[in-house]
Formats: sequence, C-alpha cells, structure tokens
Amino acid sequence: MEWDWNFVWQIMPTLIEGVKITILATLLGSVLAAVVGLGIALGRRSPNRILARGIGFVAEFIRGTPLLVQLYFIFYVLPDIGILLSPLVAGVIGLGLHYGTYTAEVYRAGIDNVPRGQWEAAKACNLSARQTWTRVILPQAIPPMIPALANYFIAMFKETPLLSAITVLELMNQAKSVANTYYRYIEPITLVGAFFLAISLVAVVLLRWLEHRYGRVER
Amino acid sequence: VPSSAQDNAKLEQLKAQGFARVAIANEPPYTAVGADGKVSGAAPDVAREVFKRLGVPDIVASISEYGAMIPGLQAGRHDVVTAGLFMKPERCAAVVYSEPVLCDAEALLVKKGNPKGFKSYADFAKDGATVGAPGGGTEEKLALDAGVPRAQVIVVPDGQSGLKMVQDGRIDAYSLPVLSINDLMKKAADENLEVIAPVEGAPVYCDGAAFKKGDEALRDAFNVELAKMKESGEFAKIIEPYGFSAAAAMSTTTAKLCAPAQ
Amino acid sequence: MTEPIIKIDAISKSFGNFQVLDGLSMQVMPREKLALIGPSGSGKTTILRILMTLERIDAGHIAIEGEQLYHMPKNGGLVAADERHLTKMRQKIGMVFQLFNLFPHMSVIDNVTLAPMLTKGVARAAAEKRAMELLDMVGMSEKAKAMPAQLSGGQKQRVAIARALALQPKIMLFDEVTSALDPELVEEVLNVLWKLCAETDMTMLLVTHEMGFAHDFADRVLFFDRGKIVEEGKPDEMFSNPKQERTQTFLRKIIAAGHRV
Amino acid sequence: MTEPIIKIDAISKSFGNFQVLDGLSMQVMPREKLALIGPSGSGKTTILRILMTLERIDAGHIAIEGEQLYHMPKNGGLVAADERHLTKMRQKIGMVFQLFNLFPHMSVIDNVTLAPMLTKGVARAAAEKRAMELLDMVGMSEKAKAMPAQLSGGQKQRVAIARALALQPKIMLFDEVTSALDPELVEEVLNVLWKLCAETDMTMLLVTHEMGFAHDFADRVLFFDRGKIVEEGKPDEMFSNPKQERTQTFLRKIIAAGHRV
Amino acid sequence: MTDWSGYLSLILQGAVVTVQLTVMGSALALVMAFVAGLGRLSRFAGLRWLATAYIEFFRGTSIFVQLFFAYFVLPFAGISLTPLQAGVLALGLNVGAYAAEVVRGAILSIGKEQYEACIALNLSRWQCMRRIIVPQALLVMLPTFGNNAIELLKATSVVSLISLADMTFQANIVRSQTGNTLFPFATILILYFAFAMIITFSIRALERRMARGLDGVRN
Ligand SMILES: Nc1ncnc2c1ncn2[C@@H]1O[C@H](COP(=O)(O)OP(=O)(O)OP(=O)(O)O)[C@@H](O)[C@H]1O
Ligand SMILES: Nc1ncnc2c1ncn2[C@@H]1O[C@H](COP(=O)(O)OP(=O)(O)OP(=O)(O)O)[C@@H](O)[C@H]1O
Ligand SMILES: [Mg+2]
Ligand SMILES: [Mg+2]
Repeated sequence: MEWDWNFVWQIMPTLIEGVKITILATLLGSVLAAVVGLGIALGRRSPNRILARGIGFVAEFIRGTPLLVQLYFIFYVLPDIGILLSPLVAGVIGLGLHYGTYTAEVYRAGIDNVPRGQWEAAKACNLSARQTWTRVILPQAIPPMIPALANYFIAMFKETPLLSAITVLELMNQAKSVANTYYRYIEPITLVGAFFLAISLVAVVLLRWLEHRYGRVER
Repeated sequence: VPSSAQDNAKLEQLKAQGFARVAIANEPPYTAVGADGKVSGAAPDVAREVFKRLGVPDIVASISEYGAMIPGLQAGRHDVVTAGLFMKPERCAAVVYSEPVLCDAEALLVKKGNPKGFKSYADFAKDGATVGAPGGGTEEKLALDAGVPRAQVIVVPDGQSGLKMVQDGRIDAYSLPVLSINDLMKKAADENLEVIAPVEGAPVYCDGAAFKKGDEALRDAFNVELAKMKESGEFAKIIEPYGFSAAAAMSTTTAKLCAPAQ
Repeated sequence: MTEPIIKIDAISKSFGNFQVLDGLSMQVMPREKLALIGPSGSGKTTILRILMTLERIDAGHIAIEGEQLYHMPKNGGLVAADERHLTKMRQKIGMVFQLFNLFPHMSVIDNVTLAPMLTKGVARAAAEKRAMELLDMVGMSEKAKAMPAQLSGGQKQRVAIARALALQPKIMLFDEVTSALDPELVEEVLNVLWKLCAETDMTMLLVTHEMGFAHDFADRVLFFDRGKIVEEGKPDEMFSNPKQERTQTFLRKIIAAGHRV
Repeated sequence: MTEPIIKIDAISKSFGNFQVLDGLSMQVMPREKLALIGPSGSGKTTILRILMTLERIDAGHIAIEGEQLYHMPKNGGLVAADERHLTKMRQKIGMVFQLFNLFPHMSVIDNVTLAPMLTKGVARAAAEKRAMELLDMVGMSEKAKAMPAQLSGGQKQRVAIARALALQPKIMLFDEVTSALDPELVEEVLNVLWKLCAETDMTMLLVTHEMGFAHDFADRVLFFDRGKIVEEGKPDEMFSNPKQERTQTFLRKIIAAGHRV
Repeated sequence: MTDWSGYLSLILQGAVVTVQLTVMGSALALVMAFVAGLGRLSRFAGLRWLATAYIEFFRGTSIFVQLFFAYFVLPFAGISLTPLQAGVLALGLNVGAYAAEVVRGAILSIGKEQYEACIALNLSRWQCMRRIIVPQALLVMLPTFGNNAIELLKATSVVSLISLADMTFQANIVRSQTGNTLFPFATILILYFAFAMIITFSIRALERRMARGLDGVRN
C-alpha cells in the first residue's frame, strides 16, 4: 500500500476536528487534575486519620489501575447508579481523577519542600490553618512544581486516545473512523503520530521554559 | 472455475501450519465465545467445517473491530474474515468474497414504544437524533449514506456498549443486524426496550468469507466445499440453530450482492 | 504585688525517649527582660518553642497573664486547649527565629503587614503605615519593597523582628537571633534589640550566646543545664560571681573562646 | 647522575578566566618524598590532579620517567596523548584523595582487589592475598569484609591508601589525606604514611597542612603561593628559617593557629 | 445460568497475557533504558543523537499511535508481528524511552569523585561504568523503575485495542457474552491493583536488599 497525498488532504479536516476535541479534553482534564491533586494532597494530610488513610487508599487504587478500565467504569457502570455523564464529561473526569493522583504526589513533594520554619513562622504570626495554607505554604510550594505538573499534562495529552473507547470523537477516534471508512490505516495513523509529535515537541519547549522560569526558588 | 488444489499455494501453506487464522467480531450470534474460551457462533462454525474439509484441521480466531478487519487482512494478519462482514460493492473491491454464508436484515434497538418513531436510517437525519453503530460496520455506512450527519452517527465499540447506551439514553437507537440485536435483547431481558426490524430501505445483506486479494484460488476451493455443504443440508444444520436462514443464503449469489448499487 | 505574666508550673517534655524538660517551673514578671543561657542542648529553645505553642507539653501547666495556655476551662474542669483557644493565647506572644523564617515569596513590607491584616483585620493602609514605622525603627524602611532573598542575614533578622512586633505581642521570644549571622552583621541586630529594650515595655525572653549583650540587657539571667535551672540572678552577680560550679565552667569556656562577658 | 622521575616543564592551567598555574616548572627525583605546602587556593591540589590526569594542562610538558605524559610521539613530532597513552602512563601513578572516594557498594577487600584484577589481569586469589597484606600493613585486615559505610573516616582513608598501593605505582600522590578527619583519627593515617615512607622506595608527593608531619617526613618542602613556587628547601631550613617573607607569614599564621611545626 | 467461574477463568487467561506483556515489555524497556540512557551519555555525538531521537520520538508520540503503527503499518514494510510481539515492542520501546531518562539522571547523580577514583585506579571508561557507576546508580533508579513498571502494566490494557486478548479485552468479551458490565470490570480493576501492589512490594524488597551495607551513603 502506497502513501497517498490526495487522501491525506481529504481526511485532514476530519482529523483537525479530532485535534480540537483532544486539546479540549486535555485542557479540561488538566484543570480537574490540578484541583483533584490538591484535594488529595491536602486530604492525605488531614488530622483525621481515617479520612487521610481512606483518601490515600483510593488514590493508590486509582493510580495502580489502568485509565482505560476506569473510563469503562465511569461510562458504562456509573449509569446503573443513576450517574449519566456525556462521553466528553466522563472522559474529562476519568483523566482528571487519574492524573489527579499523580499531581497529588507532585503537590506533596512541593509542600514537603517548604521548610518547617515557614510553618512555625506562620504560627508565630498567629495565622489560621487556612491562612497558613493559602498565604504562606501554597504560594511557595506551587511555583517549583509547575514543571512537574506540566509534565503530567503532556502525558495526559498523549493518553486522550483512550477516550475513543467511550465514544469521544477525539483525534484517534476520528482517525480510526476514517480508516474504517476507507480501509486505509497508514495515512490516518501516521498523521495522528505526526500531530502528537508536533504538539509534544512544542510542549517540551514550553516545559523547558517553565523549568527555567519556575524550577528554582530563591530563599 | 475451481482451480485444482495442486496450484493452490496458500491452501498448502494453511494445511502445513494446520490452522487458518480467521478474524471474527465480538458480536453474538455471528460469533460467540463460551465460558471455556472456545470460539463458536455461526460464522466461525461454518468456516471451521469448510476448512476441515479442505484439509486444514482447525481455525484460530482473533476478535477484531470491523474497521480493522480488512486492513488486517491486507496486512496479512488474518487469512480470512468470517465475521458477518456484509458484502458491499466497495468491500468487494477491496477483498475477494466466497459465496454468501449468513444473511440478515438490519434492525434498530430503541426505547419501548419507539417514542421518536424511527423507521429508516434517514429518520436520524432529522432533529439531531443519534444512532449508534459499530465502527467501520455496514450500519455506520448505511446511516451516513442516508444523509445522517457524521456527528449523529456514534461509533460504539461493541453491542453490549450500544445496548447500555440506549438504556442510559445516550443514543436514541442502536443499529445491528436483526439477529445480533435479538441476541442482545435476550441477554438484557429489558422490558423498556424494543426492536424495530427490518429497517426500512435497508437491503438484506449477506456476508461471505472474505479473503485477501490474490488468494482467489483459496476462495475458489472454499466455495467448492461450501456448495457441497449447502447441498447436503449440513450448512443449514450449522447456522439455523443460531437463527440464520440457510434458504436466504442459497437464494442469492456473491455476484449479485457485489454488483454496484443501481 | 504584681502577678507574673508567665507562670510555668512543673512542665515536662520528651522527644521520643529523650526527656528534655522534667518538671521545670519558672516565672516571668511583666516588663521583665530575661536572658536564658546555657550549654547547647540544655533545652532553651524548647522552652521558647513551648511558649510559642510550636511544641506541646507532656505534663504541667503554663499560665499567661493568669490564663492557661495549654488548657481551658470546660464544665468546671480543665481540658486540653483547642485550636481556637491557642489562637487567642498566641495573640499575646511573638517570636523571632534563629533562621529568620521570612516568607520568601513576599516583599519586606508584605511580610510585616500580612499578620495584622489577616489576624486583626487591620486595613491595608493602616497596616502599611505601622509597618513603615516599625521598619524605620529597625532601620529597614528603605528596603520595604525588596524581597527577602535580596537582603543580608542581618537585614533579614531585622525585618523578622519588625514582623513579630507588628502584632504588638505582650511577650517577645528571641531564639539566638544573632547566631546565624556573620560576625559583622551581629551588631546591626543587637542595636535593634537595645533600642527595643529601652523603648518598649514588652516582656522579653532571649536565648543568646552573646554574654556581653545578656549582661547589659537582662534584668535577670537564667542558667540552664539539662532542662533544669542551675542558677539564676542579676547579670552582674551571675557573670562576675557565679555560685554553681557548672555555671563557672560554662562561663570559663565561653571566655576562653574569646567572648566578652 | 640520576634522571628526575617527574619533570614538569612550564605548564599552565586556567579554569575559565582564572589562571591557576602559569609556567610552573619543577622536578622530582626517584624515591624523593616531597611535601607541598602553601595557602588555600595556591594550586597544590591542581598540580596533583594534573599529574593524575584528572585535569588537562593548557600549555607546557610533563615527563614521567623521561616519557611525555600529555604528549606522545607520532610521525616524528609530538601530538596530544590519546586515551591509550594515558592509560599506560597512569600505571606509574597512584593517588589518595582528601575524601577517600572509596566505592561505597563494594566491601573493603573488593575495593582493594578491583583495580589489579581489572587492569592488570591478576587472578582473584593472588589479588586477595596481596590485598590482605596491604590491609594488614594499614591495620585494616580485620575489616576486609566490611562495607565502607561501616568505617570511620580514618579507617576509610587507610583503605583508600591500601587501594592505591595495590596497583604498585612508582609515584604516589596524597592530597590532604588527613584534613577531612576528626582530630583523633588523623594519627591513624599519619602512622600509615610513616610506615610507608620508611618501608617503600616509592616517590611520594604529599599536600598537607600538618606541618609537623611535613617536617619529619619530607626530603624536600615546596612552598606554593598563587601557582608559583615561592621557596623550596630541606624541611629543617624551611621551617626554622624561611627566607621569603611570604613563607614567614604563612608559617607564623599556622603556628598561631596551634599547629606544631 | 451464567457460568461465572468459566468467565472468571477467561479473565484469568487474559491476566496471563497481561502478565506476559508486562514481564516481556519490562525486560525490553530495561534493555532500551540502558542502551539509550548510556547512549545519551556517550562520547560519540552520533550515538548521543541516535539515543536522543529515540527517546524524544517515543516520549513524544502516544503509545496508541506506536501500537497501531506496530500492528497495522509495519506489516507493509514487510515486518509482520503477532499481536503479542507488537504489544511487547510498542510497550517496551515506549516505557524504555521514559526509563532511559531515569538511567541518565541516576548516572549523572553519581558524584564526580567516583569517576576520579576510577581514573586514579586506571580503570577504563567501560570498566568504570560497569563496575562502579552503574551499580551505584541502580539503587537510585530502582524506585522510579518500579513506577515505570506499573505504568507499563497499566498501558497493557490498551493492547486490547489491537485485539490482543489481555485482561481488559477478555473483560469486554465477558461483558458481551453475559450482558453484565459490573462483574468483569470490577474483577479486572482488582486484578490490576493486585499486580501493581506486587510490583511495588517486590521493588521495595529489592531496594532494601541492594541498599544493604550502603547505609549512610544515600541521603
Ligand atoms: N524535634 C526534636 N526531636 C528530637 N529531639 C529534639 C527535638 N528538638 C530538640 N531536641 C533535643 O532536645 C534537646 C534540647 O534541645 P534545644 O534545642 O531546646 O536545646 P538548646 O538549649 O536550644 O541548644 P542550642 O544552644 O544548641 O540551640 C537537645 O538534646 C535536642 O537534641
Ligand atoms: N574546577 C575548577 N573550576 C574553577 N576553579 C577551580 C577549579 N578547581 C580549582 N579551581 C581554583 O583554582 C585555584 C587553585 O585550586 P587548588 O584546589 O589547586 O588549591 P589548593 O592549593 O589545593 O587549595 P586548598 O589548600 O584550599 O586545597 C583555586 O582558586 C580554586 O578556586
Ligand atoms: Mg537552641
Ligand atoms: Mg587542595
């Protein structure tokens, strides 16, 4: 089978539709993962032992099982208990929860890296727990973790093809659909690869910049 | 004209390796996988028997998406597709088919009472109704050809998912061949669902064993044995328990089914 | 007779198996300037950290202005203090750390205004005005916009003092506030402490290795060893004529190392 | 007349813009015990590291036993040495580091036998026999099976010496081999060096701040400052009667700091 | 009625495939990690370039693209792999690219003084790498390798998309055959988690063993 440029131009608009969905899912998933990760990181530090342990176990479980299976679960099993999510929403929740367990580790490391003296100074300033978190600890903890977070968002981007299993029409699904229609796999799959590589390379350049910008803290 | 077995290199190769690699779909009753992992179902059973007669003792089935079957055949991943891959002119151009094996009409799975009154695929083109179908399958093409926008034809990975999506109200209807839908319904035993069959305007389709272009000799040998089985009634004995009609398959020919639509 | 502002009553504190304080009692009078001296590991920092509620005590009682620090009355009895009680009690106490612990992501002025704005609801304008006065007092008003990373150690420590003062605590705790500084910078900070001593009527507890400073500054000196008060007295007596042998050897070593007493 | 075993000829070395050595020349005779002393940053370590080929030189020549170290003859001329040439030359030289640099994942005996087995193809049994002799000499044979992490600094340094000796180099370089040790442990290592000095005819170059040791141990002392030899001579003359003012101030400071000369 | 134990054994057959994929994929990944990780540190620009290209390509494109490529496109280049081979190849090369960076980082984390000791003992570059640097770096790599292995375990679920009868695939079959969604998916979630735990604990045990005698060396 030969490479066919005409075919490439023919399917390009369809694939671009897929790229849009892929990027949308990544962006929404990233936001959710950032929030969920923070929730898990804080929850695991809760003085309530049972809560902390419970959240810890759930996070470990989610991190130790495949996203694909989780997506099936969210999409096909949750409706049985009355939770019906659209494919994109289910996909974003799956990505967000799964990657939230990764970003939680990043947050944890970032928080642990804030020196103990900062907690003590906050206490000596009589700040409340909430004020200590929002004004003292997180503002110091978050900038150094931005590169690591970005890293996970790039990884998430590359896992969006999983969403095709729950009928989200992202890039990979569009490509498969094109392949199904014309019985040609070479061009669509190669193009998907090229799209991913191109976006990843741009993302890596961006990441280097983030590392440069936020990677270090002055004390 | 059936060629003699002597110059059928592909068949010799299959005999030598002792099995043929067949692609099947995960779609009862065309295919079924028992709790013991044994592959059965109408299409593989026919293929198994034909190959046995050709001197190839067994088949090794691999489950595949419809869309991946023809590329897989072309890439040499399978020797033959026996999956309810219905004959259509484009497909006939891409592969070589045996004489018809399993025939079926199309059906729709909808909510009880068919609230939106679907009768044909064209009905989905109106007011944004959605229809689910297997990716790369016949139903997807029929819907698209009937003018349903791409965004309203939802590619669903397998029948069970399609059933679930109708139950959950994610799609308005799910389309598969009649027998497949009936099988799904039987397993689901869901009072709130209903089958619309046949879909108006959709032709009755037959599948055949699909071979890679260039394997015409093998196909011809396959046809010879298939014809003998049809004649002896053995064919009917294999497929009718699954609900298929042997008469339907014997009443038409590949040449007719592959002819470009009028 | 005035009541003591701090009343420590038979407190004990262990870290794991290691008992740092074992039934220590002491009192501090309002406006008193107290120097805590003693060998490394004797528990001086621990006492200050306990007063700042950075460590809990295992046994005993502490009262600040007659009010229990780690306990609160409930149903007629005393129960362990909750976070709200501690927050209330902490208003009376400020602490300056050996390693400054400035908030590195905030400018100097923000470091000083943060706590008054958040904990006392002071308006920004008022907080900044007061912060500038304090920064002026410690000689740092010119650096109000600077970030901590741009300051020398001595400058950081002066800002840390201003930050602690901004909450107007009745009791200030200083833990070796000069020992992380290069020798040239020590003076800057000591000058500020002098000023503070002379100008305010805060109660001050100061852990230090600067014997000269302790001598001139303190109303009373406590000499600690292994979590116990070995000797206490007026600085003049203590430094010129220590009674306990342990105090004598300690002071002799300090002098041998070239420190002025 | 014997030829010098090391002949350093007008070598220069910069790190970035900073010129550490600028046209330094010196010679060392076979069996000579040479002490290199001088203030911090004067380039003593750099000279040893250049001899060990851990740093490259920018200009000049070094000959070991008459053979060029950083150059090799090719087509009648001299070209920069390649890795093979360096490997051959390195056989003549061993070095003991200030921070020991033992291999932490290997036992003491494996540290000592590794290089002979790998670089000289010595059989394991023979290598271990020799290693035990060397460990015995440095008083470490009992710890042959221990891991480096289980040893004290002085013990580590003695193993490091045994490890360097195992290759039987003609020239041994010691870079402040006692300065990372606690005062109590220094003696252990100096004792080994004494023994080595007395018992072998290796050429030894030793950078040290232990003036007493340098005095008693060295045949000749070189005093460096800013990458230049300021003064050289027999230890007795040098320490009792330094000629250069720079040497005098250096020695005076060392004595003031309480070191024996 | 439905033969659950039969279907469970079907899923267990899939689990065998999953384990095979994980073990063989990890083996390939390990080899690639060292080849590419050491390649990036090579003195030869060509090798460095090659290793970098490999790493960036496989980290830059999605595992799905690689899988589909290995399965559907490579045959046109005359390389026809069984699904298992394609799965092992794609997973191993993909995770190997990530692990290569771990190898590189770990090797760079070994202090300069160890290299200098090598030179002083006249060990060749290769001897130094093999006997001194890599054994020490291994301990640094191990925890991250454990994470990589879990990533690989989870990624095996995507091979079900190329029709390899792994655990997820079998779960989907069981679902089609029985019409029950919860049973197969819950079963495999638990199995995946159990496998992940096994990896975690084995790596920890290995780490403890390797760290023996090195106490105080690591910080
Ligand atoms: N968090 C802790 N965990 C365990 N031990 C501790 C802890 N904090 C302090 N200690 C121990 O308690 C003892 C008293 O410590 P503390 O810091 O109060 O001494 P100090 O008098 O301030 O000494 P220094 O002059 O060295 O600062 C020391 O032996 C110390 O090792
Ligand atoms: N890798 C390097 N990069 C930059 N400068 C260096 C490097 N190594 C050494 N120097 C500089 O070269 C000068 C000489 O260093 P060297 O280590 O030889 O001094 P030294 O005489 O051994 O001093 P010390 O007694 O402190 O060990 C010093 O100023 C040092 O800062
Ligand atoms: Mg202290
Ligand atoms: Mg040096």
